Amino acid sequence: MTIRVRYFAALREQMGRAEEQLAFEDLASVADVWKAVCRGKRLPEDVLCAVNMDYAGADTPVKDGDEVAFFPPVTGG
Amino acid sequence: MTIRVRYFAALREQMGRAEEQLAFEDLASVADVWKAVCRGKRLPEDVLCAVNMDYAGADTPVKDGDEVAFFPPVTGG
Amino acid sequence: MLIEIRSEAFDPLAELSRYQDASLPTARIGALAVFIGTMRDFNEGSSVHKMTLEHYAGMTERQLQTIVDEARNRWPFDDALVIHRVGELFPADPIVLVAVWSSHRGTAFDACRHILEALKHRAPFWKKESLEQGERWVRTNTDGHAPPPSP
Amino acid sequence: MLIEIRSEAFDPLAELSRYQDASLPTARIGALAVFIGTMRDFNEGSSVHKMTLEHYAGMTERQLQTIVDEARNRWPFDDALVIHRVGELFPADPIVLVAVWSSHRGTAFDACRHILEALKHRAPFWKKESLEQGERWVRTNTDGHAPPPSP
Repeated sequence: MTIRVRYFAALREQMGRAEEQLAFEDLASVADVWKAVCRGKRLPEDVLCAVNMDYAGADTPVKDGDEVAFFPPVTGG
Repeated sequence: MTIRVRYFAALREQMGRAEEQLAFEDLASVADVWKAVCRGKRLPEDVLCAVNMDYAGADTPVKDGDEVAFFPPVTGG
Repeated sequence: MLIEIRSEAFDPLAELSRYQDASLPTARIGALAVFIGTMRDFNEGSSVHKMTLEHYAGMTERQLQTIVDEARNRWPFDDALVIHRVGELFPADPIVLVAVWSSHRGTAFDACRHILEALKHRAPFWKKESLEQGERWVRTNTDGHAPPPSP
Repeated sequence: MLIEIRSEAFDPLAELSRYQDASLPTARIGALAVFIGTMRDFNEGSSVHKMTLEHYAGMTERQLQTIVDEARNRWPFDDALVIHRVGELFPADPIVLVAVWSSHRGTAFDACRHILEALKHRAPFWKKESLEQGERWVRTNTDGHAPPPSP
């Protein structure tokens, strides 16, 4: 399966990249995606997640072709 | 003593005049002014009063030279 | 702070631009809340082709100043602009503009809404509507906090 | 209903005029509530000479549409206009415009304020401030319901 992972704002700078493609077989949830990109670390509480541009939780399931995004609390307006 | 009495909106039309000068000796309050102009009738609850352009009640005292106004509920904005 | 009674039609957005450009350090303020009320061509089931707004000159300005001062004591905003029409109005004519500038959005919204409600309840203006069947005085204001009941 | 993300400076009052003149039967509507947020030249005690607004293109539009739809279900207003800047901003540049037209003033105020608060909490925008000492990401939004604590 392939997952497009995107990072925004301060998290993008911390990760040193805006996006990447993951090709693993065993990514069941958003938490799994985070672990895959962060060498096994747990998803911090102050990182927000979206799957296909809708807000998602750590246990939201992911499937082949999904776009998963991680970002800090939003500060628009 | 002389009191300038003014009427606005529907009340002005009912009274048939926009203002008048009262010259009586015994006008102690807004209620007295109303009785003087309305032949002894009591001040109705839905008539608002002002003395010198500040909202007033029936028992607000009046003195020589005051401007007393009577009008219906306001409907601006 | 500017409070004006106008006897001629006015363009609220143009007035806002002009006031802001002339007197406000917008880079220090951050938030602007605005209300604009416009004459409608119907009310209580009747079509209205003209409205006459009467006011108590002198008392109106005095009451509006008190209302704006009270609001500013309660919500310390930076500036406010209030313009209200009197005279003969036609459908789509602006009736009232209330604008509040503040460094905080909550303050701007609260003060703007408060000034509008206080104006409607305390400023001595009266609306008379011209209908096909004749004229009628508007008797009371609608409630500002909830939508009117469905027809 | 129009929701736009702009990468160039915009004039909120001119946009409002244009939108209203082009698409709205103002004689049937009566009430317009507006919020305009502007970039300030200071924040949390530092002077800010530039701001960069990043957004998640696609998700932003989707979230804003959901927010406006939700608000309209709760407060059945007539129309709304939402414009938000992204890119490089300088002090006094408008950041956000939220306008709601309704036949009822309470509805216009409630929906306008709700859309603004929901936008601040859910639309994926991020502000980075340029100070003399360097850059910093804004970490959280201020509360919209009460004034910030005195300095």
